[in-house]
Amino acid sequence: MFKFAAEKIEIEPLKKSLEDDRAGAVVCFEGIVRNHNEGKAVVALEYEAYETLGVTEAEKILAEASTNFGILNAVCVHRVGELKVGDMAVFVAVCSAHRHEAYQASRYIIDEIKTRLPIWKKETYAGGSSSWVNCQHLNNAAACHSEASHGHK
Amino acid sequence: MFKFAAEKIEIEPLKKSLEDDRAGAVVCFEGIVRNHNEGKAVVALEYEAYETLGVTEAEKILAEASTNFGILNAVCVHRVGELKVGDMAVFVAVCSAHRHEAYQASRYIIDEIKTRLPIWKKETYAGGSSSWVNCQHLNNAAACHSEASHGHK
Amino acid sequence: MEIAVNKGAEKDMVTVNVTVRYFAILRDQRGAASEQLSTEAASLSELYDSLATTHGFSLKQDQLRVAVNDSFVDWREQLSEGAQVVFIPPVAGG
Amino acid sequence: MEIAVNKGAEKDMVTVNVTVRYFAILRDQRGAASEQLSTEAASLSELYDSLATTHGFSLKQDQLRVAVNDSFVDWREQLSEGAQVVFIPPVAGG
Repeated sequence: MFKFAAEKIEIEPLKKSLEDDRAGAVVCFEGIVRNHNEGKAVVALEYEAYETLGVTEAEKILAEASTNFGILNAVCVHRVGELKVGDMAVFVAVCSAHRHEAYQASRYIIDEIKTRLPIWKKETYAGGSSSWVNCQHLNNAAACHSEASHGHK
Repeated sequence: MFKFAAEKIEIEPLKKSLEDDRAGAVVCFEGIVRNHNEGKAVVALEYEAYETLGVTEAEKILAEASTNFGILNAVCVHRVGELKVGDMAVFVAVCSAHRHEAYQASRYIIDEIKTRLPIWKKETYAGGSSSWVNCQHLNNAAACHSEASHGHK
Repeated sequence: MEIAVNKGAEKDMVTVNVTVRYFAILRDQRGAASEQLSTEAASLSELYDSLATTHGFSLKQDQLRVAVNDSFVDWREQLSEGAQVVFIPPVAGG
Repeated sequence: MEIAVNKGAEKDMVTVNVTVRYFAILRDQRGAASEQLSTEAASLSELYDSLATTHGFSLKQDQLRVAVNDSFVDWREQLSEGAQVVFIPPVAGG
């Protein structure tokens, strides 16, 4: 199950939904808003998503993880809207009979979520400038939304 | 921080203790009592630990994870006493700036905990037989604590 | 322009009505979250080039993906009447 | 026996008092969580062999590790007065 959340992610109900007597391992990943990115002090950020396509693509990713690693269940929630330092931006929980599959599936899911889902992040830095992460380029900084320019991650 | 717990592991205070503005990733592992092990139905189990040595060795493991992977912090709690199916036996939480280190350190910690800590598990099976896991052998089943004999995991 | 006319004559150039939705930096640069267009563009690729010129989008086509009706599609795909088109800037989830 | 006597004569055989703690299957097989012993065993290895024979422990020495005073040590280590010895069966944490 995947969903976007406009409010704080509550993880207990998500983990409850995974409970299974066959489960021997649960691996949870929490992506948290850091106070810095690529050397700059981040004070706030905003996530924007193309939700209909995002949900479809995320459900594909979860199904792939299930098929590839033989896990019992997986759930993922991604925040949209304004977040501040320390807020959880994304949560992934996987349960499986043994730990190896749970770790592998968890890593697969978050890596694919970050690469494939239509979600964008606008960071606001100390000093007030802001930037759409991964969309700014040294070569055409003048065309960018802010003076901040930096390379792809 | 490592400790043994005789009661249910409460994960929220443990995760609170890890909070750090530099953290971008938190990976949590929960080892859960499964309803089966090596094809046999497990109804209950008991963990016994040599606690003084266990704490020393676990703190070494956490320090190694910190040094090897450059994480910000890690915490681990292992249950002792009687557990039933679905109970959490071990909890590991790691936080780091980026997810790669958190996954690596989490996996390292649980793998080493399982290999190096003086903790023993006695499983009770449907039908009432019981067995110290990893201590029974096909060649000397007569000397074992129960009729159940099976190989090492 | 000559080329466009020739091509139109050869290919039965058609005008289709599409909706384009904009997200993130494209929304900022367009100053709108969506627009409805009548276009003669022969492909999604042509449509983006034309809009990028008009609105001064900073992203090159090879930095984007494109979706039609909530599915990722190929840039060479033709436009169909009533399509909802989304150009997808480099993502940064997680 | 001859050998032991010779060895004792060469090495100044000494008797030391140690505490042995038992866990898990060894505790079950010993029927006790600990015992105090006076032993002339020259090493931890000799001590385990002697106890295994007396109590019928099923585990071979190469399946065990050994700790003295809450630290893992080598089986060849000699016993010191007042040592707390723990034989560590194959573990199964997590």
